[in-house]
Amino acid sequence: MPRIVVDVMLKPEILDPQGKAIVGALPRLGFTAFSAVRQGKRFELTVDGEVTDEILAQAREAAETMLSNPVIEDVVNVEVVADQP
Amino acid sequence: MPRIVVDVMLKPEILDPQGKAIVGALPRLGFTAFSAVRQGKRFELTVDGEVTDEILAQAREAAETMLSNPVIEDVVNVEVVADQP
Amino acid sequence: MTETPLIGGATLAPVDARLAGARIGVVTFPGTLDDRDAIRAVRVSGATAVELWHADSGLGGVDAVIIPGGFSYGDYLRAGAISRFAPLMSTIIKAATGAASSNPLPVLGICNGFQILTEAHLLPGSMIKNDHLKFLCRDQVLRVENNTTAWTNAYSAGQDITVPLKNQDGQYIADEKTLDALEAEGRVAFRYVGGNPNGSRRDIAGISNAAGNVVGLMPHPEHAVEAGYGPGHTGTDGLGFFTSVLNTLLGGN
Amino acid sequence: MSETSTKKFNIDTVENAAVTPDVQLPWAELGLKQNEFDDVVKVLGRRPTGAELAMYSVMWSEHCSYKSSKNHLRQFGEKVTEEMKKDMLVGIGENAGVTNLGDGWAVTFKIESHNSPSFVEPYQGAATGIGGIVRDIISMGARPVAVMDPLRFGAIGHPDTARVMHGAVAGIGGYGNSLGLPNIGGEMVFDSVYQGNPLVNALAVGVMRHEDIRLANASGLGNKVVLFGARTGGDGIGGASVLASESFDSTKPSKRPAVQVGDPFAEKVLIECCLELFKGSLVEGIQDLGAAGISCATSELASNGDGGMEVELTSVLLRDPTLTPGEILMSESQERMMAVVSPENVAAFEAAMDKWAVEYSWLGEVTDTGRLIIKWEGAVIVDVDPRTVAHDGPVYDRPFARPEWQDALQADTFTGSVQDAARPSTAEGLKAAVLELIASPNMCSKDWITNQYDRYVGGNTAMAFPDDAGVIRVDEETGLGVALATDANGRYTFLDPYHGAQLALSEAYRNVATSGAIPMAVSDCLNFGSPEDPDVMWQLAEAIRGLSDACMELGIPVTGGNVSLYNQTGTTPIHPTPVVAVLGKFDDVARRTPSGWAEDGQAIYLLGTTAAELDGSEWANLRGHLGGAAPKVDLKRERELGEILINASRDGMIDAAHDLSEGGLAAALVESSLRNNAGARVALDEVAARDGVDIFTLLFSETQGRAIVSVPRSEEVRFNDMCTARRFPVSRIGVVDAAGGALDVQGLFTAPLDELREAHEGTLPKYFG
Ligand SMILES: Nc1ncnc2c1ncn2[C@@H]1O[C@H](COP(=O)(O)OP(=O)(O)O)[C@@H](O)[C@H]1O
Ligand SMILES: [Mg+2]
Repeated sequence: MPRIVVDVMLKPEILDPQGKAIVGALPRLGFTAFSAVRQGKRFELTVDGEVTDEILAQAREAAETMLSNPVIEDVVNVEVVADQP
Repeated sequence: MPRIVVDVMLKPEILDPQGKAIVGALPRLGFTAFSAVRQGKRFELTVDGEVTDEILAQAREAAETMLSNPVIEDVVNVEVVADQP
Repeated sequence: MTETPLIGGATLAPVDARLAGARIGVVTFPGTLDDRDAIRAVRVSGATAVELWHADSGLGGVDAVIIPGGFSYGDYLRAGAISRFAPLMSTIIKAATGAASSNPLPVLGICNGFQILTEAHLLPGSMIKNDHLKFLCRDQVLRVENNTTAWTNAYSAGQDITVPLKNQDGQYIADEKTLDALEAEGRVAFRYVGGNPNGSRRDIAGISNAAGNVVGLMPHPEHAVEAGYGPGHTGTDGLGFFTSVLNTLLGGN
Repeated sequence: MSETSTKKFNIDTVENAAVTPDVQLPWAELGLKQNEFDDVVKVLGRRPTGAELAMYSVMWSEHCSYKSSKNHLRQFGEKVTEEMKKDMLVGIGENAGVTNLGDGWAVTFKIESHNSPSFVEPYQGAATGIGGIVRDIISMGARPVAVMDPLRFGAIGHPDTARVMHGAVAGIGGYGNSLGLPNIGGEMVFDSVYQGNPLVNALAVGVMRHEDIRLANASGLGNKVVLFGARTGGDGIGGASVLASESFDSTKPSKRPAVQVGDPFAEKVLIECCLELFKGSLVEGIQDLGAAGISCATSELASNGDGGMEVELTSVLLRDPTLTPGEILMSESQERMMAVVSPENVAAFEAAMDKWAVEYSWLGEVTDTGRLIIKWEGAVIVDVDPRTVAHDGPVYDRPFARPEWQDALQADTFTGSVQDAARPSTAEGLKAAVLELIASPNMCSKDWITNQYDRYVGGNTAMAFPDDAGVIRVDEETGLGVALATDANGRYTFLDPYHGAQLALSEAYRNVATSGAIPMAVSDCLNFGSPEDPDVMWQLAEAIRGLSDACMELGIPVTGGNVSLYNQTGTTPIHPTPVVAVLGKFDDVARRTPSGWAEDGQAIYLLGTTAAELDGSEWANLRGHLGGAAPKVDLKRERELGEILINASRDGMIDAAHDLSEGGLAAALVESSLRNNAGARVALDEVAARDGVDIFTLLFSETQGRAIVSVPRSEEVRFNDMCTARRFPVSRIGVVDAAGGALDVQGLFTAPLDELREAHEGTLPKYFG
């Protein structure tokens, strides 16, 4: 079944404690290439049947109203992904 | 600066308590098009300078060893995204 | 500053020199919370507690190690995920898997310590968010399913004990094959009784490795060692963990 | 603006300000009034620079300067006897007061509000509320040992209440649990007056040895000033910077966070790191960064010290490199501290930081000029007398007057009202009323909240919710410890601010004494509407007068607190809500008295007498009535009751005690039965006859100065003798029936404990899941 992926990130100006802890830990494991890390959320919404425009619009609205907290987060991506085995 | 996005999801066979709560709440807000929801993590790793193959390999390895726990999670995506304004 | 490690400093007199000779290490990571409590529990049992720092790589000659509860690295990323890579953990993993000796190091992981042990793959499975998605603190009844491990031999098999439970990511999960194997090998050490508090598979509260030297559980025995400060104001059911390891170390078991 | 520009900003220097007196500054947007801005100009003898304006505007705000309440708050310092000062090691004015516990131990505690951030973003608002109050406690040199959280929400069924409730409780738990601080008590009240203005107050308590007490001052010429902890971001300086004139590209102002996100892990590490600094005596002075950030820390440290201070602002480590100097000074980023370190301790200080992986930067040093000088790449952008920033802010004598509606409100008593017409009197009616009461939003079990809080961590919690007070052991060898309770009744205070504030104190005092501790000190958080409304200002003035009078009479000083004003939606203020915290002391916490009885056959006694006081009660509230007179305050009686409860605990005469407050005797009987699932048989006719009230009134009246206790058979004579000797009214009303499984009010009704429990515990899960 097709899925709609919604990506939500903390707004850039908002402190991301998790990202901060990760970027501090990476070099200790030898991963030195990254100067900053931010952690966000990825939602996969399964649709039974075809993804119509109407359904995509619903996903966008759900992303803005429920899946993200507009006070601190941005919806950075809403996209349809093809069915996977 | 370019970023590498790493997406991590719980393995399909593991029940996702957060996704379950969301899929239960969506219809109450009128979002009836979705039969299942899963919540995962999205990491954005910032790279100072160019994303070389070596750096991308580092990101992949970090994704497998630290950003995900292979017992319960899958790395579903590692990709470079262009700089944003 | 005056030396006041606890709010006072637990200086319970060692009752028995033999016990006091047993040195139990308690690991502190940044964000560890229950290290003081674990140290107190060790002292109450009569042994000597040794503070261990995550960034060191030596174990200071301790006879056993407790990885206490808390929110190491804030539980950011995943509970225990960042701590698992501390230098001291590499040493602990080596000593606990006993590749080099026939006496593998007894290791107890409590709550966040349990999560660290699963992230380190010393114990199978993992913890995810409680099924009700909330932090839950309550007095919890556990059944001791296996009383032959290094940390449970002071209990009788099937005994019910009450200790505090307090966590957000306490739902134990593993694939069916692993769960079946745990059951078959008697490695389910504790099960929740009187209602599953978080959705853990098969009501599992704690497990051990095959050798029985490594035990991890979500509830907190170290919070039930002193009358007046544990469950129901009187409970001291947790003390058995700390006397068990002394049995093991002193050859009583 | 001058042309002395750096790569990034047009920097408004002092030199520049002196020669450009006519530059328009956005003082109004920054919240200053014309007269206040004129004062700044007068103080400086020139116009302020942008950076100076930023500092004055935040430090002279209501929140930081207490300009509307200062004249009234003085009474807390004035109405104190020598006796009350005896154990006060540090009084009002410092980050938190310090009270002597004996044996070289001291305790510090304080309560603060984080109300409006918690409405905007409940999780983060409440979380950072806990973070802020805990840093106040650390900055005194103490190890924090517990937190509490008095909460007020809108109507339980309102659609927005669940959002605030879920977020605030999860935030308090998320932050406090991660710090390893047990939560030991608090409050929860639902009332539509708090709909647009929930109250999230937070209390923290810490302990230390006397020699470890630290103060916020920068003394000692040449000592170094260091900022450590989290990096400075644009938190708390508003969506768009009004100091945009400073930014080099004013066409594109950078985004500033609308809310602050807490990082409890960073704070936990900060706590441990500070304790290590204290242990090694590595800091001369220390100050937390809360509201007004670096403006507050530098000006307070400097003005409390013996010289001046000079710092280079570009040394501040930034999370957001686009911040202007003014914004850096105003930023309220969390999890930061500032300290003064002598040069010989610099290396040891840095080693402690490195051990805990805490970032730090050396900003400057203590001088002997008496000035606070702040530079930006060497150019002076602030040159002020720090006192003028930190202490000499405006003070207003705001007009106040008893509201014209107050008399009518007080005349509208519950007794005889329409709502009172159907007062239950039959056995069945009374039982139903009891069930309704204990299931009601304010009287129901708070487990849904408190189960989300870690009460065990630390291993020193001798008592916590739902007992009357939280009790923490301080010294593991002797059992020396403290008890804490917080209380406030907004309805009482609305009916009568003077007495309402006293009732808040009475109840907190009574709760502490009921646990067996000797009350010692008070902290308060005054949550009120706009001080510019004379009605509200009267409520505030009356509450402060009432509270300070009552503290004097009870002999316990206010050691610190917080004022939160402008809690209103439009022109409708919240009920005046003076939350009062009382701290008590135990020589040995093993003596603490829990609220539930357990032992079969023990006698149940009611201490105190009951009058017909239903005005403002929970019962009247349930019936939708608010009017009349608040219950009578009787501080002498509270004191006597306290002495009895403390003696009885010390001498082992009682096994359980529960005070009577909201919900009266009915609530207390149910709560004491449910605590350990041990029922009771009680007979009330005799007391009702003695007090001249009907059974309904006896059960639901909220007369103060009362408690129920359970007494072992062997102690009954001694207990009775003690009460009689003190001429304190006492009556044996029943016995514990541990196995009976019911609360049996003889001659009236029997309520099975299961039924009571279902009613009591079902409410919050029903509304909040
Ligand atoms: N928000 C809260 N956080 C922690 N404890 C709470 C909270 N609200 C209520 N409690 C606890 O629940 C118990 C009952 O509350 P309450 O009836 O208000 O007590 P009291 O009438 O004795 O002041 C007390 O132990 C109180 O500390
Ligand atoms: Mg009470």
